[in-house]
Amino acid sequence: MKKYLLACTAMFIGSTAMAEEIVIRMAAPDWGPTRFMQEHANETYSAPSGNDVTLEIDFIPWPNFFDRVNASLNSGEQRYQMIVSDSQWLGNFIEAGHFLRLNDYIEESDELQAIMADLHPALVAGYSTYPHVPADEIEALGGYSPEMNYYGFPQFPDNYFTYYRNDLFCDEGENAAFQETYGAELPCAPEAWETVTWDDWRNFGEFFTRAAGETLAGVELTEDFYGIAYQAGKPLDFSTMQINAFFWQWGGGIWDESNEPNAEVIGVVNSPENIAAFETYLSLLDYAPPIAQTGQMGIFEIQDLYMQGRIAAIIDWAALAGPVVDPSSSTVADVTSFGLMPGNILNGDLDRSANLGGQPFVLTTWNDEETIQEALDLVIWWLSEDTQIAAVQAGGQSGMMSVLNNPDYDSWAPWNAQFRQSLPWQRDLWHIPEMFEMLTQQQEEFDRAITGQISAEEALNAIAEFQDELLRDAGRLE
Amino acid sequence: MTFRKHNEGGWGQTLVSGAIGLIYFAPVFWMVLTAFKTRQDALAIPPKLFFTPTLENFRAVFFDTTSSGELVATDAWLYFVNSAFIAGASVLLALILGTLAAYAFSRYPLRGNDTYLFIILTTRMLPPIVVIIPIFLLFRLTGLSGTYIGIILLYTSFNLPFSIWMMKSFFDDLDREVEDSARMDGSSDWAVFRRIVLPQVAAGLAATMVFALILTWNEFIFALLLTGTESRTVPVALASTVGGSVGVEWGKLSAMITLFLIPVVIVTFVLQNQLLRGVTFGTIRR
Amino acid sequence: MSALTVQRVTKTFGDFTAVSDIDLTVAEDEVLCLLGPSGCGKTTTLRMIAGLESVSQGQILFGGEEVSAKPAQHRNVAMAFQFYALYPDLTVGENLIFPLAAEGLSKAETQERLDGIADTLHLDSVLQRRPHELSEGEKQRVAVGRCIIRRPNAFLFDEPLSRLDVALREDMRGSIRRILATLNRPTVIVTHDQLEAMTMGDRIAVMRDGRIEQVGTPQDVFDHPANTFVAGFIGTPQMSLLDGRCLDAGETQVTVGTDQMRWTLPASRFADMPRTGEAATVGFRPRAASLTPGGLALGGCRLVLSEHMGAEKLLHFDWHGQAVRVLTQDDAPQIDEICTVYLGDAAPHVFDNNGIRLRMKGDRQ
Amino acid sequence: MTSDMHLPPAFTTQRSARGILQWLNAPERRGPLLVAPAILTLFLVNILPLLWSFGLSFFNYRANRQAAPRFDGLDNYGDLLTDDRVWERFVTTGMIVAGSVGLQLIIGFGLALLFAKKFPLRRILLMLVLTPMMLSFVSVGIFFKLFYDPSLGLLSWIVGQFTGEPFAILATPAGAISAIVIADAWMWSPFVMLLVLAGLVSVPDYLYEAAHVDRASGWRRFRTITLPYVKGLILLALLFRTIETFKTFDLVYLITAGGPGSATETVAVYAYRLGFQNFRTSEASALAYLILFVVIVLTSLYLYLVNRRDAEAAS
Repeated sequence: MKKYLLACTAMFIGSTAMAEEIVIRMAAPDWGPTRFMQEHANETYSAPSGNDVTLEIDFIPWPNFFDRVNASLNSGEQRYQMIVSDSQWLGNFIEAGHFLRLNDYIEESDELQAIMADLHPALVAGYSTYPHVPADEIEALGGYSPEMNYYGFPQFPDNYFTYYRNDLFCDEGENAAFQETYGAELPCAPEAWETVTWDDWRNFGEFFTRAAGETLAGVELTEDFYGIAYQAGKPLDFSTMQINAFFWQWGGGIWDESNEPNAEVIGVVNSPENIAAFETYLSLLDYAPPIAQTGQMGIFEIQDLYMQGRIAAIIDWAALAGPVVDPSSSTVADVTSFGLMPGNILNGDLDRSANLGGQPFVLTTWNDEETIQEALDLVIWWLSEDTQIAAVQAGGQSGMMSVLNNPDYDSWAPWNAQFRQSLPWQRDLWHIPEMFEMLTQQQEEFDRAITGQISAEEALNAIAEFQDELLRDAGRLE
Repeated sequence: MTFRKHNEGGWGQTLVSGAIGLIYFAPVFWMVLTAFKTRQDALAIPPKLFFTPTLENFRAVFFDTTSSGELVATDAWLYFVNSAFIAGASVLLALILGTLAAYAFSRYPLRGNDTYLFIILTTRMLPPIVVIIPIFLLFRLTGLSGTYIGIILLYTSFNLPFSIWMMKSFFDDLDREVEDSARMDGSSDWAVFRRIVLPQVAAGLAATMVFALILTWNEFIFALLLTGTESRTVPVALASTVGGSVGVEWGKLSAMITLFLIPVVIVTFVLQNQLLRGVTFGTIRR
Repeated sequence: MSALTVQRVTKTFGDFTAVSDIDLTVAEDEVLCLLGPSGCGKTTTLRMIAGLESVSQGQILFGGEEVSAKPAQHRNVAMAFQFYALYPDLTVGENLIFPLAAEGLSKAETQERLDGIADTLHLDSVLQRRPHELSEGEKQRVAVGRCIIRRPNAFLFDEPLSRLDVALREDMRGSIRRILATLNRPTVIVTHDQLEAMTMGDRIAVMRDGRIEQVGTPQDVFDHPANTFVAGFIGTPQMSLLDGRCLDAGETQVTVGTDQMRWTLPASRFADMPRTGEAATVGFRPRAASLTPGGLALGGCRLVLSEHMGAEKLLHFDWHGQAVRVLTQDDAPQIDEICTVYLGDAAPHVFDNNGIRLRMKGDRQ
Repeated sequence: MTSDMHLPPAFTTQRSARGILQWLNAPERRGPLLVAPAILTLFLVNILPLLWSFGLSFFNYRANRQAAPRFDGLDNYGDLLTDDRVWERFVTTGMIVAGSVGLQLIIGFGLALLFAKKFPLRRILLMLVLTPMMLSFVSVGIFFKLFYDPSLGLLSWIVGQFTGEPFAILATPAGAISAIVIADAWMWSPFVMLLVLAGLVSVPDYLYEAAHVDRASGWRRFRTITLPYVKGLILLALLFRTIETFKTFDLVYLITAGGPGSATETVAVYAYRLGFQNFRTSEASALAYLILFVVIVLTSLYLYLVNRRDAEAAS
């Protein structure tokens, strides 16, 4: 209603009202998807309201992005109208009063409601709701529902899957040798990966780990070659993201923020399922490159090693897939295919749960009504079907189901099929402000286990104890 | 027939120093080499000393290719200009203020001279991370955030402790007799300072300038937080080559490092003869 | 022990020749003074003997053993530097015994030597002090002490007294002379003060522009200066040198003079005869001249300046554009007064057209 | 009337502007006059924020909370001192400081002696040795992390030539700490060399000549002449490198991120995590002032030791 009122008053003042000059300044990480957004906005965006609206993105290096945004917000600088935020940061900045609750605005805008309905539930859960509402409940409510608080929209959704060397996995000699020892076929085509379990993954690791001098697909190796690898690093969240997948796939899980305060930590975080899952995760590191022992094997290290042709298969983010098929940066660009991440047989069928990645973008709370409207028009423009399609074709990703189900979607990037099939399995880390402390401590304990200083159980017990005490202090646990 | 004077070494000395110098320089040499490599060559094992060089990385520093393929200039040249201006201004300011203060601490000691000096030193002892929020608020209240003056004043205050301590140790070492005799010939305090004292501490001035420049030129965290998009410096741009869709854009990073190294190398090379020129021209030592 | 020999030594810095082709020999117990104006190469020569400068050509021998290729630390020479070069962080005592470490003396011997030097140079009271707490005189004595405490192949002194006031210089000259006499080592002292050279040196080598003008005992150099430069340099107050011409060089008489004055001397006195018509210079010491008539007369001397030298007065006359100096006890005439200067019966020195002194019979050989 | 009121000369009414200048120019005011601009800059831009965060350390202020900060007195300090994780980080930092500063002094001094003599190509070679210091921590951190990579790194390739297997220096706590120390020492030894060289160059030649004439051995020349001259500058280098290395952050954050476990987590990284990741701003400030206190104790120890040795030597 308010919007129509505004529109009428504008008419009364008469058309002589000068088109106001509004600058929407957004803090964003400095990489492909945000550079595309700026370019595309400059080229194609013109504000439906007739105002002269420009989107001005302040590109900040990703490793220091949090420090800059955090300092800016906490100092009350009120510099940015919109901010690209990691999904886990939502709780912290919402409770600090920096991010704008959008329910009223969505209430009034059919387009925004349509968008909310079209967004994949997993992304609405991870990127927008706070307090966190799990994806299945959102699916049950169907589209927009005032019972939930909405904050963010997807700027770049992300999830991880398998990159593999199709020249090795489809080599007859290797396949014959593999069948002889493991009695199973090597998955050559991407579809073949839909039935791969972690046991198969271990066999690939064992089979393809070769010392310099041995032959691989008929070629003598000059350097050591390794079978498998996934993220196992101390910095940022480089082990939690993968280990959470194991927890969920083994029926375990992390502290459930959505039914605070009676979700338990002890007995959940260090449950037998979690311990078994974590032990499997650790055992699979034996076939990874030696950097795994240093606890520094992050998403970029396995990407580098893979692109230099030193690993048969790795599990990494869609955001990092581009350079792997680009000959100017990867020595294995034309022999790389993508498959789904292996899963675990849980209660009969293959569970492929994984931890959601990517970033939503949000509005800040200190803008006047007109700026908020202009920002929301920008959101509508960004999440419109043709903009999203252009984004995906430029190497980005979309969270809109209409785009994902577009028949040509899989053809726009070799890994789009895998991204699309992985999306329903996505679940996210906690969003509460205490996330930072829990993550840092958890990463440190995981790192001790990865570097062999302590056992999986000891690590999980230490984590459970710490989180239990922390959440009780924070009043999120009775 | 002849022998070498005690402070002259021949080519033998060059060999020894050369070998050690090259070992020490090797990592930097590798970084500069990487600037001319494609990514595959950069990470190749065994390491590639001989490869087909490419200038692609230097182009990537100054030009981006948009999705439609045409080249659009990046702000890199602006960052270099900012770095030069901010570092230059703050080093000079720190040198002037520092040297004057050091001369006062040495020749006109105040009551509690040492406590002042120690307090000046303590400003360097805190990890910068912790003072970010207060400095941020201070800059916002005074409207300095995102401005050149703000960051220059901040860097000046970072350089002052070293400049003051360094120059004071040189002033203390000087022989007062020469100054007194000049004063007796009737030259004013200012003339004594400018004509007698300063030339004798040229080595100190050079060392202080080199170190202050290096400290300011490479400063990152405050540049990241306090400079706006227009006054941003190169170290912040350097960090943008990390954490994108590929872990580290090794070529572009090395190219920026190489380009960013050149001004400091030139300044140090120019200051070198001040640095290495002894101060012994006949003054009677202690 | 043995003599110190410098054979045909030359030193060039780029295209500048600091020292050209000099020969010197210093006997075992002899003190040789290198005397000359600044920049004449005396210090460079000393540094070459010490091994602080390498030799461009020629050789330096200690007792017949060639050391030109050896740097200072292998020559066992002791040197006192013009700027003392005291080790700032050591006490006076430590400075003095510093060089003894290389002589491998026992503690007792070291202490003994230290006491000896401290006593002779009156340094006992300052042994614990640091160099910057000493007076110029004390610094200078420590520098000398550090030199003569040793038993080296040779002692070298670089302007040892130049920084002292006159009284101190007087006292030090005497005591150094006494000490050196007891040590019988070849000793070379560089100085620009000819009085210092005359008192301290057994022999003096007068140098100019890198060459040795004359080597001889103080008396020789004073009485028979080899050329006009040495004549003008040695002896205070300075000898008057009058440019003239050899008018007649007969068998019995030699007449030398200018258009205002003629000087006839018995030819028999000349060992070397001048040649008629060639230029000649006549020199006489101020003490040899006086205002009381007698002997050759120089008319028309206008008094320019009268200096009080304590017991005597030094009168500066302008004689037809040439300087004439007279040292006298009686009272001085008025400024600008024209007087006649008489040379009495003293025989003047006569120099040929190259400034070389003509030897007289009866000169000491 | 004013003359007998004993007003300080500057404030008597007849004083003209020129008088003020004269008053300012008087020698005893010369000291404060020259020092004022430097102290003013330092105070405004550096000391004021320091005091602010010092005050902060007595509250329970959390940067991401709207709640008004509550005065906690010394609780923050108490918690930190009783938290063994903090002691662990101080020990780690101590090891890194001792290792790195020690190595820097040795390498720096050695390099300085090497370059004190004049020899052909000296200036170019000196430039080569000075370059590591000219790099930013970010670039050194990133490249050394690659150098230390067991599969793609130069170190592992070189070691591999002898041992045949990949060498993962970052796998063990001891290896990780030495990796940090090597990177820091390599980067900052030229700083120590620069200072020592500035001292060596100012030693008058005739002292060395005298020592040669006195046939003093290399060691005695060094102890008697060289060392006293550069002692002041070595202290300065020691002082500054200790202060800077105690704040090691970038190298640890980039090369090991504090790992393996928390083996290389320095107090600066821990303060960053407290302040910036866990939003315990007051605790981070308190920890920073603990660091400040430790560094002050350390540096005053240096100053005391040297002054005592000076006093002893001078007595």
